[in-house]
This record gives sequence, structure tokens and C-alpha cells, in this order.
Amino acid sequence: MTLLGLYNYWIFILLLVVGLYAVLVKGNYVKRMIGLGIFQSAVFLLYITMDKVEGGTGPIMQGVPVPGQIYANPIPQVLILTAIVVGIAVTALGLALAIRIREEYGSIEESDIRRLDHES
Amino acid sequence: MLIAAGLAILVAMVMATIRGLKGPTIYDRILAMNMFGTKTVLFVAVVAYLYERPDFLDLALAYALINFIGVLAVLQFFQNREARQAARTAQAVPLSGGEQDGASS
Amino acid sequence: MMEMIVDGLSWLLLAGGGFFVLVGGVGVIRMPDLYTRIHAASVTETLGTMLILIGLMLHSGWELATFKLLAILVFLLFTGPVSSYALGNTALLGGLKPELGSQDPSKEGRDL
Amino acid sequence: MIALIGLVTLTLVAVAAIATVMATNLFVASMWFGIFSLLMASNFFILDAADVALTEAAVGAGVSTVLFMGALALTGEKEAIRSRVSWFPMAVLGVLALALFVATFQQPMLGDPMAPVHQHVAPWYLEQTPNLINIPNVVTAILASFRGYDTLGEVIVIFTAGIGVLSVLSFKPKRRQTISSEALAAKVRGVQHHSILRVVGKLVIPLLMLFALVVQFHGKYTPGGGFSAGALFAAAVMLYGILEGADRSAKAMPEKVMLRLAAFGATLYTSVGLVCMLLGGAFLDYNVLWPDPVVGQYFGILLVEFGVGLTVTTVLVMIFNAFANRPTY
Repeated sequence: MTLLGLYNYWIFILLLVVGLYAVLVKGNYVKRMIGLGIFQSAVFLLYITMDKVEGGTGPIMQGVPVPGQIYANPIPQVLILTAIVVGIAVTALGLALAIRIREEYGSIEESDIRRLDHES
Repeated sequence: MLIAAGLAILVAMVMATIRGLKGPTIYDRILAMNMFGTKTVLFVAVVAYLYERPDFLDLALAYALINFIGVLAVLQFFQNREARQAARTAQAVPLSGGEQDGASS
Repeated sequence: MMEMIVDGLSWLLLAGGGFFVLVGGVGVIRMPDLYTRIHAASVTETLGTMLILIGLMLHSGWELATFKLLAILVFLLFTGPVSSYALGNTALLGGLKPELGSQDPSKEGRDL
Repeated sequence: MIALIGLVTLTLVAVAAIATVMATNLFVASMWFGIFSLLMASNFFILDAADVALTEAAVGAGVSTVLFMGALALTGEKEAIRSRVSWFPMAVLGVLALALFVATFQQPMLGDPMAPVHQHVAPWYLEQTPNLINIPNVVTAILASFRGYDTLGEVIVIFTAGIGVLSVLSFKPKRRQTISSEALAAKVRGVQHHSILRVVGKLVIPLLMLFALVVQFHGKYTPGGGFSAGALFAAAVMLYGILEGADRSAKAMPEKVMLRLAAFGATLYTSVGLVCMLLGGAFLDYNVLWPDPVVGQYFGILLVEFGVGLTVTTVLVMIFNAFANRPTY
């Protein structure tokens, strides 16, 4: 039962670490943005895991409200709903910067850019 | 029976993942992604009935419409790849490490 | 009586849909090259989808949800085969040769 | 049973994430990222978050794949392989993972109704939404009314990100020439030569736009709202750009108009709040908009969601047009 109850958190940790690995270790800027996307999704998963209530259903009331009906917690959902769209806008900004770097340096690898900066 | 259908879809998803991991060409990965899209639509539809919330079918509708776009974007990228590569090699850029646009794996 | 028939039919369709989805999944793993794999994936995209969604329609009865399911079915039947076509076309133009293995008996039945 | 299904989809999510990071071809990586977000959306749906799943589907599977493809066309798709990995980041990651893992054992189990997060303000929202706002979708009620401040901030962030992309891409490199006008033309042209794709795509575009409008204005009763509707509508424009050529989508949705509409959306949101203040209420307190407070809430949410949808749509369309029409240098 512990396995079922905590599995979501473990996957959250795995995604967080995998995303952070891409951001820290990979030298390619687009790859880093993808890693940042995975990192974001890990946080989304953590929040959405919190909203689930055993025996509950999505927080949208159908027709006549049934007394005693349990609903999932809507607050984490609101936070994540907005965060997803903000996330894609920020990712697009990062990609735009990567495009500009490629145009100026001819590469989006960090090692190449360091070398070119050093040479000039 | 709903559960059985849901499990069948899930197994097919696992199989698509295996195909995506194996490759070997990029096209196989596009195929895996395409299959995943359809499977997700069916999966959401079945789970909506498992949860007895058929009003959530809107989601499956959204997926069914959106799926197409991802695959088309990928294919467009592919079709222009040759033109880009030809242009890059014709006008070789003197900077080292600039030619990241390589052949397919 | 009528209800039982409809229920039974919906079960049958769902089971059949699940079966074809599985068959397609197995095909995507076992088939030797891309074009045959697309062929296998198409089974799930058309037949499996149709059976499962019609099964769900019978399950739900006359409701708004039935029309939504019908709309999903129509969209999937439009877009699924078209994206399969586009994929096959791109692969062919990209220079991926179909594997024509019948002349070479040693290749037959090999595991990919 | 559902828990078991969740277990399998979560495992697939993990596999997809690892495959995304491991792929050395960025094109393959973004393909895996698409699969990853589809799986993530299924997971959100299993965890009872229909609105979030709708947004993730529209953004993750549609918009983000298109934007990554647009960026990769400009930056190249091969990633240099690094042979040497320094130990320091790996040690940091290991310590982080271990610390978080130990901490999970103090977390409440999945679905525990006694978890602290369910005790404080959420029950009040669920109880009072039918009385105060009277719309079935509690998520929309909180998003647009109870926590309208937050959402205003998010809209401004999205608007700022859009401006940022435009200003970053407004620079043209001095030293280097455009690689070739032919390559640009091929890139902009899209898949025009595929008649089948164009016919079917054109069938899909109006339906997608209609569905986006349903999500926008019916979002009080079913999953949806300004954010998901904006992403869906932008996806429809992107589909048009892919099918008919990015130059034509840029002509249909010119940057100047889009920029003004984006600013208008954010301004609409703010001015609804200011009108509330002028009528004697607090900022974004829609009760004062109409003699009957519930009707006031209705109009307030309608206007605010419209502003959100407008800003999200226009920002995403602007970003797409900027990426797709940029020549390769």
C-alpha cells in the first residue's frame, strides 16, 4: 500500500532529477530548455498529486449538487493550469535566445561559445 | 469490460513506447508518437466512463483535434530539412562547430 | 430485454476494440520495417478506434456524450489515416526503402 | 484498479522523460517530449484534474511541439556529445534525490482526505462557489474570481514573455548573411504540395476554432477557460501556418494587430478590476458590477476570461509567426 500511496512522489523525484540533470550537465541550449520543461512537469505532477481525494471526482458540479459528494481539491489545479501556459511562454523566450545565440556564434553548444568568447 | 478495454489500450501504449525506444529510424519514432496520440484519445474516453463523468469527453475531443498538428509540424520540419542542409553546405560557414545540422541517426 | 441486448453488444464491441488495439500494438513491435509497422498501427487507428468508440456510445445511450463520441470518431477517422499517409510519404521521399524480404528466405520470420 | 492504471502511466512518464534526455538528436528529443506531455496529460486526468489535462494537451502536444520544431529549424538538431561529465553536478543531484526520497515518507498518501492541503481553504471554496458565484466549474470560479489577482499576474507574465520573444528576435545579425532565400522559402512554404493534408487540415481548422470558442465561453460549465481556449485557438492558427505557409499566417495575423490585441487583453482584465474599484468595491470584486452580485460575478468572470484568452492566443500566435518566418542565418 505504501508503494501505491507514495509512487507519485517517487516519480516526481525522478522527473525532477532527470530535468535538472539535463539543465546542469547538457551543453546544448535547446536541450536545456527541454530539461527545464521536464523539471516544470515534475512540479506540476507534485501539485496535481496533492489534489486527489479518495472517492472524489473532478471539481465540476454536475446538475443538481449531490449531498456528500466529494470533490478533488481545486486550488492546486488553478495554480498549475496557469503555470502550464506561463511555462510554454517562458520556454519560447528561452528558445528565442537560443536562436539568437546560434545566429551570432554559429553554435548553441556551451563549450563552443566559451571557446569563441575566449578567442575574441 | 471498460477496464479490459482500458488495459488493452495501456498495453498498446507500452508497446508504442518500446517501438519508440528501439527506433531504429526517426520515422519509427514519429510513428510511435502518432500512435500515442490516438491511444491517448481512446484512453481518456474510456477513463471518462470508468469515472462516470462523461462530461469530461471534451478532453478527448481536444486531443483528437490537436494530435494532427504535432505530427504535421514534425513532417514539415522533415521535408524542409534537405533544403536547409543543401543551403548550409553550399555556403559553408567558417566557424568550427557551426555545422550541427547533421544526417539522421 | 432491449437493454440487455444493447449492453451485451457494447461489451462485445469494447472487447473487440481492445483486441484489435492489442493486435496493432503487437504488430508495431513485431513487424520487420516501417511500412508494415504503419500498416499495423492503422488497425488500431481505424478499426480499434471505431469498435471502442461505438461500444462506448452504446454504453452511454442517448445523451450529449454520444454526440461527442461521434464527433471524436469522425475526427479520428479523418486525421488518423491522413497522418499515416503523410508519415509513409515522408519516409519514402526521405529515401527509406521498403524491405522486400520474400526473395531471401533467411530473413523470413526474423525477430526485430 | 484505477490506481494500477496510474502506476503504469506514471512509469511510462518516467521512461519517456529518460528517453527525452538521453536522445542525442534534438529532433528525437522533442518527439519524446511530445509523448511525455501526452502521458502527463493522461496522468492529470486520472488524478481528477480535467481542466489541467485539457490545458496540458493543448499546450504540450500541440503548441510546444510546433515551437520546438520551429526553433530546431533555426538552430540545428545535432547535440554534441560530451565525453567528460564532472562529478560535482552528479553529486548535487544524488544528494537532492536522496533528501527528497527520505522526505516522501512524511508526505500524506495519495488521496488521503485528511491531508493538510484539504483542510484549510479548499472546503470553503467548494462550499461557497454555488452560493456566491453559482457556476458549476469551481476551478474557473477560483481562477477568475476568488484568486483573480494571481491570474492577472500570470497574464502579465505571458504578455511580457511575448514582448521578450519579439524584442530578442528583432535584432538581425550584422556579420552573417542569410543562408539562402530558397531555404527560407521552402521553410515558409510548409506542406503546400500535399493536397490530401491541405484538404483534411482545412476541415479541421474551423472545427478547432469553434471548439476553442466553446472552451472559452462554456468553460464555466465544463472543463475549460481562457488559458486552454487560447492555446487551442493558437494551435488552429499554427495549423493554418503549417498547411498554407507561415508567410500567409503572418499576413492573416499581422504582428502589429496581434501585439495590440495582446495588450488589449491584459488591459481588459485590469480595467475590469479598476471599474470594480470605481463602483465602490475592491479591486476585481465583481459583486458591484450588477445589482445582483451573482450576475455581477457572471459578467466579471466572462470579461476576465475573455481578456485571458485574447492575450494567450495572440502571444502564442506572435511567437509562432516570429519563429516560422525567420530566415536561417
